[in-house]
Amino acid sequence: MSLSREQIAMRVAQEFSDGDYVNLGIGIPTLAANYVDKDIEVMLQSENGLLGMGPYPTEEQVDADMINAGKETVTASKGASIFSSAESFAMIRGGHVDLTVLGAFEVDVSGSIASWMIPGKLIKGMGGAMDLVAGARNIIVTMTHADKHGNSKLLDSCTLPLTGVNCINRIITDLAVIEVKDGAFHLKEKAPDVTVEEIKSKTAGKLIITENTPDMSF
Amino acid sequence: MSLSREQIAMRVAQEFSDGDYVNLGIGIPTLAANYVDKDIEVMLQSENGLLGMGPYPTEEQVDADMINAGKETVTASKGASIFSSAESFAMIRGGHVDLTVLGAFEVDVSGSIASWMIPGKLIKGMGGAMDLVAGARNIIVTMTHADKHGNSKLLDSCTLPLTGVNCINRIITDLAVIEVKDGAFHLKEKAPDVTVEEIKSKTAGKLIITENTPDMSF
Amino acid sequence: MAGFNKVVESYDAAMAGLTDNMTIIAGGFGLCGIPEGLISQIRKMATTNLTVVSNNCGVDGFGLGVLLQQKQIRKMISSYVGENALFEQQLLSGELEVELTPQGTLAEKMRAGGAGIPAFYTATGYGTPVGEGKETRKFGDRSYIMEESVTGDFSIVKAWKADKYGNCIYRHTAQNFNPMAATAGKITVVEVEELVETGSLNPSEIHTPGIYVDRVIVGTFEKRIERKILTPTTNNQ
Amino acid sequence: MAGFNKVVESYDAAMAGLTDNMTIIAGGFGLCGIPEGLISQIRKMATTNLTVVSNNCGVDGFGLGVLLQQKQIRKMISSYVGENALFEQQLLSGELEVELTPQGTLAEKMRAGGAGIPAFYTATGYGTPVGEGKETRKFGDRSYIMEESVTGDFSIVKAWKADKYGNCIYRHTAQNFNPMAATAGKITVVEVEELVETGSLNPSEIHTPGIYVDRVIVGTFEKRIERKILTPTTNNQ
Repeated sequence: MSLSREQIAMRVAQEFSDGDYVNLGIGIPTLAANYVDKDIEVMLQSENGLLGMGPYPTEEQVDADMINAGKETVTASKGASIFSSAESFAMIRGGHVDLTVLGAFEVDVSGSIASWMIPGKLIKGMGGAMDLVAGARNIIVTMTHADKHGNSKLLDSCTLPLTGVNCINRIITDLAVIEVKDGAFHLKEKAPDVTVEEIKSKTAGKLIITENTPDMSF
Repeated sequence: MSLSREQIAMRVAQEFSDGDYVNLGIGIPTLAANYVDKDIEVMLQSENGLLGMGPYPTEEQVDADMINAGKETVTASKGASIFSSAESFAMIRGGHVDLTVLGAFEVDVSGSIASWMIPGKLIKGMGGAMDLVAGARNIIVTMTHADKHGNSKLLDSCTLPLTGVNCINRIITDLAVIEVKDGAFHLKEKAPDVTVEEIKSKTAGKLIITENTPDMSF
Repeated sequence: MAGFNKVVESYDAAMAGLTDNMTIIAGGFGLCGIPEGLISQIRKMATTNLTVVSNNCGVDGFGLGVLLQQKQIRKMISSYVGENALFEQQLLSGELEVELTPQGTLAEKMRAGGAGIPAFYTATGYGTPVGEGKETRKFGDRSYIMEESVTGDFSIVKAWKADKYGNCIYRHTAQNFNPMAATAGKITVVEVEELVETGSLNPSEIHTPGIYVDRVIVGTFEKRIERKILTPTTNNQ
Repeated sequence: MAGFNKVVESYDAAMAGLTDNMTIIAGGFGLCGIPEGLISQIRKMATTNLTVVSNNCGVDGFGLGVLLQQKQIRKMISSYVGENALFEQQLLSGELEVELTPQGTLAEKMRAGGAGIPAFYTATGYGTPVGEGKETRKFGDRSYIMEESVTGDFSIVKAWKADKYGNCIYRHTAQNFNPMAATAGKITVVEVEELVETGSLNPSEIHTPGIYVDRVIVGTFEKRIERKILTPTTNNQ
């Protein structure tokens, strides 16, 4: 069985280390915040200008001046700081954010990512995604392994307009954990009950498999 | 009679307009702050990171954390703001300071200035002078018209290493007020009791004199 | 003697001098920290052919979206414009042009514009459509693109508190693009929730020093919330 | 679980990892806002061949000047170094190298280094010895030079208050170069007058977010005054 959104988020949360500053994109990445190991602390960066993003507010806490990069109402956690968007992206671009997790349409074996634009569809804009993938030290993509037509999203070379080049370190999909290095995808873990054959068949780009790929554990 | 330092400072103060943000260099420029017309307000910028520099402190007010760009103890005036040196020079470089007044060794007819380095003498550094002359909208130099050997400091072309090129608008010396434009010095005012002949003899660069040069008034 | 008193009493005075074809730099992120009254004034003035530099373009009927209704905007420089149906229509019909700019690059372009830095290098967008037609350059073993700064004829900014000298502080994440916008306009107008006594703000806590500000107007704000998300009350947070 | 607790208990721990030939970025302007204890620790460690990026080099016997006494500094990148006789001697004897950099360019080089901007253009220094050997370029009708950013192996910073997460605020003009220095070091060490409870600083008033800070140490400071000038007491001020 492929993983649910929540399971992907749980696996993403295992990538967090104690003391990490983490930027989580909209969707599955944001869910990962719910599964942080109780024994570690991470601080969430929101690129509009907040370091130390807390939970969503209660009705009483709602404040129009307190939102996250997804334009959702939010709170600040203990030890938070708030600053301009220029400072926020100085932080991102300067490599001070330890880990960024974001979604994508496609990733290729060189670690390039396409996530913001599908030609022919109306363009909404890249927001902060291009800055994030150019800036963070470690970048993880979460996405389904294949699109709804069964086409692989892990390619030898991205076909859609890029968000960034040679920047993705790791991909966590509904089927597998993949490391991207040396021009190939390296299968590190597979979803329980998913076969290596299925992962192979849904990975279009060069895939390197070592014996006895472990199952993800939750 | 050539002007005293105080008289030069008094004449400089006449250049201030109500609402001006002004950066005053060390020496005569700083003295000008004592002669601001009572009917106008100016705010002094100190490039280490203070907008709204007040008077020197009393013994009780002295604070090691409150200094100006000359490293002197100072106070903040009402409505002051304090910020980083990067912000301070963003302000300067971005053309937000209305007027800068500073000293110089030489100025030439193209408005270039030499003020920081005499070859053969030990170099102390330019501090913020190069940023100031590249940044302010209006730059006035105060200096004696000639050096102690009688050599003119107003030249066709500076001989010393430059601080900035084509940036000086006005020169106020112990003898005259000179406008710098169109590749020449233009005599606008002379010190009382100083002859146009003396000014001519002490100005090495191209000098344009119109009839009836008025005396400076204080 | 006006001195440093930058307070104006009417929106007409606040935006006086705005004409067709000008460039406006606007603070705000989504609907958070936007100069609501100044935007309404621009709508009232009906100036057209404007270039607007702002991270977003509001929503239909609120924020900068209201300027789309009257077709006052010719070009938007933004990072994300996915919230307005009207935007989409005008873009498809060719009435509106958009220059999509990564969010961090946009923030830095404004800061650089205000700071007298004409251009800078960034890795953001290298190898992507954003980098097309731009100069690239290697520093060390990494490739970068050159981005030029932006400045505007007007900047419109929303602050929380300001004194009459124009010293501003912003509230929470309503800070966002406002401090950079404040530096990058030939004329910077700040719409503020509360005018405070000059000298009452701590000098070291001022986000925008008054030197950047030309006019201050006290506004009233609807502060519409774009996505109100609440914490599940049954959870222990 | 250390979490975000960056407090170290000894100066040895604060500067652990500093070795010969490293580059140190130091906050402070003159003797104002300098990390006195961290400088003393570097003297104690006797690391040599250091490159120090700092607006000034202290005075003889205080501030960064103490590192000159032991000849620990090979190169200074500064805007003004006119306060030390020792500096002069070592410069003339060739033991010390200096790269004079305009004050604003130096501040911006540090900020750019911390912000991942490898280079920027500035009008400062164009046509002067500072511009020699640097690329020039016209934007509009003005000429600029390209300046590259600086980063360091260590940054040493002096703050007024910090919490254990490393969030810092600076006092008055002791802010100066400290915020930029804090961003530009691989390891940033902050020496602070007062450690405050995490959560007690207003998030919008924090000058340096803790993300830039690796270590925090509580110091005691002499805070020597370089030029004590008093207002004439007989005057009405």
